[in-house]
Amino acid sequence: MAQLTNMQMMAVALARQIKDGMTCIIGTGLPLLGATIAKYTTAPNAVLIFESGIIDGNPLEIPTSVSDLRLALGASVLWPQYRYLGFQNNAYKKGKIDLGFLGGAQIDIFGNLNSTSIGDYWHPDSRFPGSGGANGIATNVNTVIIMKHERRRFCEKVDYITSPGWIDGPDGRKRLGLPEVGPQALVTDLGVMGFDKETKRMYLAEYFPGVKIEQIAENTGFEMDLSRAVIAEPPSEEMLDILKKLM
Amino acid sequence: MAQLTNMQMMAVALARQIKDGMTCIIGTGLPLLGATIAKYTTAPNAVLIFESGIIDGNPLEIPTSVSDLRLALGASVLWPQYRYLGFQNNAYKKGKIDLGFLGGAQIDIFGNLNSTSIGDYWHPDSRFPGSGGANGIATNVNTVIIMKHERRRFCEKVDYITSPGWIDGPDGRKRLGLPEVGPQALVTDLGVMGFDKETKRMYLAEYFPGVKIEQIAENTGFEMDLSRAVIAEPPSEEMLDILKKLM
Amino acid sequence: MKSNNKVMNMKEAVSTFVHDGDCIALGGFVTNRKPYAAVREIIRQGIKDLYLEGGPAGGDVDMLIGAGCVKVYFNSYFANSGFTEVCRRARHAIEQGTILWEDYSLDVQTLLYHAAALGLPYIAVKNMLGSNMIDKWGIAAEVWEKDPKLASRKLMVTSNPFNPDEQVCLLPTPKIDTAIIHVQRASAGGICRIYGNTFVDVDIAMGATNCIVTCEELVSEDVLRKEPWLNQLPELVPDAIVHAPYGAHPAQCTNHYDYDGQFLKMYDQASRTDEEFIKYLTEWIYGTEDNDAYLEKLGVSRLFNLRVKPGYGYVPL
Amino acid sequence: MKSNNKVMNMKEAVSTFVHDGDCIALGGFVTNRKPYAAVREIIRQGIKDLYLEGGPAGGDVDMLIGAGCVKVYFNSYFANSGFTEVCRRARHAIEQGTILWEDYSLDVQTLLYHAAALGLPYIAVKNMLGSNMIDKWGIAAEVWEKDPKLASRKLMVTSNPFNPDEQVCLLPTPKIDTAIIHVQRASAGGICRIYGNTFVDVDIAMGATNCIVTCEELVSEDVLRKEPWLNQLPELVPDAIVHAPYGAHPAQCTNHYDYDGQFLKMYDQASRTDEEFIKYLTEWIYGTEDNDAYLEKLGVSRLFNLRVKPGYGYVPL
Repeated sequence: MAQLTNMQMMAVALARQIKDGMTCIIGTGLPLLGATIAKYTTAPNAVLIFESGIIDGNPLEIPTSVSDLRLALGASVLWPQYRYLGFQNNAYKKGKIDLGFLGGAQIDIFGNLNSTSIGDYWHPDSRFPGSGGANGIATNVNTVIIMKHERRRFCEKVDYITSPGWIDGPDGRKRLGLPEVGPQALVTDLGVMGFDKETKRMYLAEYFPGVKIEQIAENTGFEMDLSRAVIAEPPSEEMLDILKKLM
Repeated sequence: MAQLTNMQMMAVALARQIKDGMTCIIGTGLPLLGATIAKYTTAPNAVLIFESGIIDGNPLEIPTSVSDLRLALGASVLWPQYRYLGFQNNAYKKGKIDLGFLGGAQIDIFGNLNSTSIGDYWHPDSRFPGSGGANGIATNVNTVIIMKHERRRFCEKVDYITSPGWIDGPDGRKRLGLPEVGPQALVTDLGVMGFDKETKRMYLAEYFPGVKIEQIAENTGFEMDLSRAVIAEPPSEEMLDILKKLM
Repeated sequence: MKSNNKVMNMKEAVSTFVHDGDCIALGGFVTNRKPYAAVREIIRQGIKDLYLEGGPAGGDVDMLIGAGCVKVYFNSYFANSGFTEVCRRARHAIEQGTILWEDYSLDVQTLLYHAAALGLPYIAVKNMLGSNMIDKWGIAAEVWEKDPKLASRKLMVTSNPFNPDEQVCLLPTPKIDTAIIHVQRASAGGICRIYGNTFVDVDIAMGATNCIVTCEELVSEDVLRKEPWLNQLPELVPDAIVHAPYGAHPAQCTNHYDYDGQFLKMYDQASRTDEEFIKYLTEWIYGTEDNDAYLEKLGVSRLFNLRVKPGYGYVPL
Repeated sequence: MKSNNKVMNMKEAVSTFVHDGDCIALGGFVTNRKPYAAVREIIRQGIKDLYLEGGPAGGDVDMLIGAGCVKVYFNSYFANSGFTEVCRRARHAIEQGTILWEDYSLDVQTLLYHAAALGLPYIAVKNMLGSNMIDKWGIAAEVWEKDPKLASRKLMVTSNPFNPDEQVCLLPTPKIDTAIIHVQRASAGGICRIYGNTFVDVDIAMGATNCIVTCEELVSEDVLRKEPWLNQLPELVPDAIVHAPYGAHPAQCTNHYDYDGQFLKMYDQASRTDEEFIKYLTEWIYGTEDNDAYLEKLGVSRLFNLRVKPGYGYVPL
């Protein structure tokens, strides 16, 4: 097991969030990889949907984007974008989407995400692509977030809220008119974070084999509850094999 | 020419409103017949569009409705209804639709149309299908109206405005927030009415061969300007032949 | 989470997803691809007090109203065009005041169903301004306000906040419990393919809480996944898939059959009086146990004669 | 009235329908069916001060910004995903403040284009509430108010008039002068057929005042009219039809070709610095007179190697 990199462990942890039969919105990058692994191993009946309008694709190769022709293979429909977003807008009323998978450049303790820019919005130090589908996903469905675990990314206050998490606690979303869904987990290259049922604050749930809890605390720019952490279970042989083929 | 019925003359007059190359919205019933005649004779390049979403159909038989499979033959697209209505909503800004053809049960001097009910709306003496696509057409494009010329249908005040004409004069539509298009002509079984450029009031433009002007005045329930009326030109032999085949 | 097999018989689908007092919406257009087999089953089950979104309605709405299933009818049009210019049972019910109704233009109703599918809370349009659909409401304002199945009001005229000189009509998105559509092909899991015009079918299917799909052909998923751009609905949308060949009879169904003009003329007569209509219901609906029995009654040669002629797409003269 | 032949060459189409200061919108998605051939011609013609609606943008928007054609960019996303995670020229322009920009979520931008196609004056959504897209505007409120190419403001948060407890975000519909989309098949008169995902293409085509369509194949109208349910646009919508095989290169095009990964990697390098980017423009855009010359430069074997493998729909590993 020693040869598993943190990035590989991250992909495995991500794949574990997808239970068989779930319907999940998948974003570009690591979510695509995690979802493909899940589909090949523990969740062959997961339905993967994408903001490009590709619904229930069955990729044989890892796609480079959510609009990649590799994703459209064996899809059930190729919706125009507005159809997809309508389905997503109605999802929280109908419970038809289980999870959305999001990335970001910065996160705070309530899971609010920045994927827009670092520094002053009008004179940014670093500019990123912006929301893409992330804001809509974060607005309408429960989410799993994926990020690199670095102190500069885990901030007291993000420079720009692109995708709302729990805002500032249990009443934050309701107050702003948002559907009462939100971040369920955060998967990083060091471990898996949960969000407390009552306070909606992030806590450490699992740390990957070989990672020390202190290392996680050092890489987190705010005070996080570490008391509930357990070591993450290593992946099965089957998952390992698939991982090696894909990564 | 004596054997031409008024209904046939009405279909001919209707077909004449459609110039070659025009794009026209066509409603069920007599408009469908008139448009088919036009397409077979003077306006082979007319583009006929329908609220069902059938665009540029090329019927070989007279369809029974705007959704009839007979209409879809050789169409350029079969749009979902919302696409059609979007195209129609934008038409007045882009000038992409030349005319819409409408029917109704009652009309007033400003071309306001009732196709909803006669008598009190909540306790109607006679109930009709309601707007269908008519209100949207009357809202967004210049129209040609088709009706039987009867005194009870040509009223001082219609019992219910289903499709707005010029409302109450030249400023009526603007005041209510409506696009500044409106009724251009009214074709009946007795003749063709126009709407005055200044006052937007209906006037008699043409009467069919065999019809007397007084007969039209008697069958009109309001005071209409008859001073500009000329006799309608009889149809060509070619149009007559087609008419006999179709009616 | 999804179930991979949504196939039910019509009895089960209707009794599971259509209840007394529900708001339902029907697909198709006047005499084209109307979900008649489901309508007949709703009548057989004696479902009452429906809030009915008819869209461009024909005999489907007329039979439901005539059979006493409907409490509120949201209308934009009702005709078996070319056969019955004003559907007679619906007309009678409105003239006698035995149902509540509300009038819209077809454009607005289409857009309201579309808004439901897009998850929009309300829409702003120019349509209906200057018409009595704005100020003469079929349903009293107090009823709109009190009935939990209805929005707080029919509509509101206001100015565009981005352009205060412009007037707009705001309308709240309807809350549809169950949509019923008839399609040509569906898989057991729920992938749907419609050939020809789709009308408002995809919108009501996606805007409603539940969706019953009846289909001409129940086909393998693989066939449908080979050309996903021809499909309209993924497995995620339908809740029940019912195999109902000729399920749109007496309406048309692209690539399959034309309307049954003889039947529509018979219905025109049958819907003239209460007595004749009860006879019609007894013979053609209560008297047929299910869609199979209905088709047997029509007979093989009648059904075969309705099949469309390739190249035309209908039964030419 | 319509003209029956809308075929133009790219030079003519762009010079007729894209002017300095126009608001334009581009179809496609990131690295899929982007109208690159038209983008290259806009750059060749040195068009300036564009208001650019990028949708889910990639190198198309990046090149236009890098080449100095853009004054205002309406953003929801810009990446050649898998090759360049943040498009470098656009990023540079925002970081240096050489363009104006405004941020939206992809959902909202999609819906705004859709609203334009539906003729709706504005939309009400829940998306973007609770985000800084609501209160941190890229373009100052005074500019929104004064610039006649813009609506009076970016957005407004208010309560749903039919349900005052519910907050909604109102956004005005953009006014797009010209949409540019690349499709697989078009007739000379303007009927268009897109295979695979349609993204926002139909919406921008119908929402814009003018529409340029570039196509892989110019086909006879009869072929397209035989299966009208496969077509998206009638003759009434496009204003110019330009035959541009491989017109989406280096992006993908369903049924035709995969993306050119080698080219996208080269572009990733070329877009890192001003110097390298100028070299890229000089070699690949200014240095090629038109799409034919661009394709000649790529060469036959490279183009043939990009052709999708039937059954997969892409070039498998």
